[in-house]
Amino acid sequence: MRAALVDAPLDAAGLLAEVSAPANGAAIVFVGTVRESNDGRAVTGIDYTAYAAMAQRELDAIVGEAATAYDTPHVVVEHRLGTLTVGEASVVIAVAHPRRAAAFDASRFVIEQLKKRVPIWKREHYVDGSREWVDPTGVLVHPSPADQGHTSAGRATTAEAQR
Amino acid sequence: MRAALVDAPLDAAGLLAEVSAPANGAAIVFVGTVRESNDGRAVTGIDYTAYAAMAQRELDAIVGEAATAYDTPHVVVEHRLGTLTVGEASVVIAVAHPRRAAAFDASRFVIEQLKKRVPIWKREHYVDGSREWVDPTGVLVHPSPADQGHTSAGRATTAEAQR
Amino acid sequence: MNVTVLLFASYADALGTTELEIALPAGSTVADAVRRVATLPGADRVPPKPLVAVNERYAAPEQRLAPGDQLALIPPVAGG
Amino acid sequence: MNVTVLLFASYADALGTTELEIALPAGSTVADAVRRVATLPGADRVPPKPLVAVNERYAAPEQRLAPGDQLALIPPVAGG
Repeated sequence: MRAALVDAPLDAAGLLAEVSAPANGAAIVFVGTVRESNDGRAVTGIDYTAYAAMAQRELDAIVGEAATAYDTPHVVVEHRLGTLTVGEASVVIAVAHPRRAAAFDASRFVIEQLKKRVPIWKREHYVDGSREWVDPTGVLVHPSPADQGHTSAGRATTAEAQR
Repeated sequence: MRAALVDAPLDAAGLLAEVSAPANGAAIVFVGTVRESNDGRAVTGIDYTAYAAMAQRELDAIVGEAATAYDTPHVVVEHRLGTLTVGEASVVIAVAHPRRAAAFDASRFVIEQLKKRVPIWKREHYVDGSREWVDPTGVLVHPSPADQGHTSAGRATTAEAQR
Repeated sequence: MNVTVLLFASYADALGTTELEIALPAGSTVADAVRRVATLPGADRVPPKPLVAVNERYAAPEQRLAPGDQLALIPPVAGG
Repeated sequence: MNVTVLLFASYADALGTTELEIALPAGSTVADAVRRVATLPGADRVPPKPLVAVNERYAAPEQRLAPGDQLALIPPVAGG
């Protein structure tokens, strides 16, 4: 059971090894990666930032809740911070369990909770050079100072609630 | 989209790389491993055998169905055959998709279908040296000739429908 | 007509072979072939209505067989 | 009493800083602190009722603050 915020590329195979144990019959590795497009716009990269202390606390809580709810100590999550390019992994979740149904459910629980409550933010870079904070709730996101081409009314970024 | 029966150790990281693509936001790797116990008996290893031609055909059909149902070409499954020790991977399924919900569902679809219809069998090795074919349907499995200590009535192996 | 019967796992152990040939009247079905196999020594350890594949596809008991068909008796599968 | 206010992502861009100190009357609540922040230049680009954490835990608007508390205004999270 472990959670970490990391500045270096994530190692999915390492996390898979970390949760492996002879009592387990199933392991699930979930990898979230930067997509080349979002909401119809071509994306070239993403900056991930966090309220690090609180994000760590929330991630620790989530893996603890998953371990209790699904009765396995083999739950590990790592979230990357910094600037990522398309295809790079932003989050890896590894779960192992004696039974596969619980492994799937625990993995799903961790990613859904992470997206709901961990204070991490992302700013997408677009092909036109602009950058915008992503707001999965769909309300207006205002352009950052680097984003001079837009008015302060910005544009609605409905983002993805489902990536 | 690919399915294979293989005689060598499976490479989960390789399958993850195989399904990765810039359009995808989520990848799921499912790894099924040999557990140290089943149905209360200590297990030391498992022989996997198959009706190879038909198993290949069914695996091909399953990944095709998953690709169609979940609208992604990024579905790969490998099942190992031969004698495995505890902790070794018997099956690896890698799925990637733009959206995580579909990736989870497609992964789950492949393993459930595989367990239901692909003609692969396993014979567990127990610490007492005996070996038995596993019957997930829970009806009587008769001991193999190597298993002299049991009567021909055998014992009920309810096995795991849920590993 | 002759058809090949493939046996696997516990069924192969029961009948002591992985493959055999049986001769059946023209027009015979999967169920007819299964009943023939049930008369062989050791077949008491195969259930009366096993899953069957014909030419690598699952087949219903009433499916008619053709000369040279490859029948397989499929024990309960346990992959994964 | 003084409390620290942490700002992140779009809220930090809006107010042009990641951290500030505000002085509040004793007995003030999270909602009071948020109303104070709303008077600052650029705060028109922060919603009137943002998510708030106090000392790294999500907090309700009516929660009372203590001197030295660390308040954080939390933009819509987008991890994963």
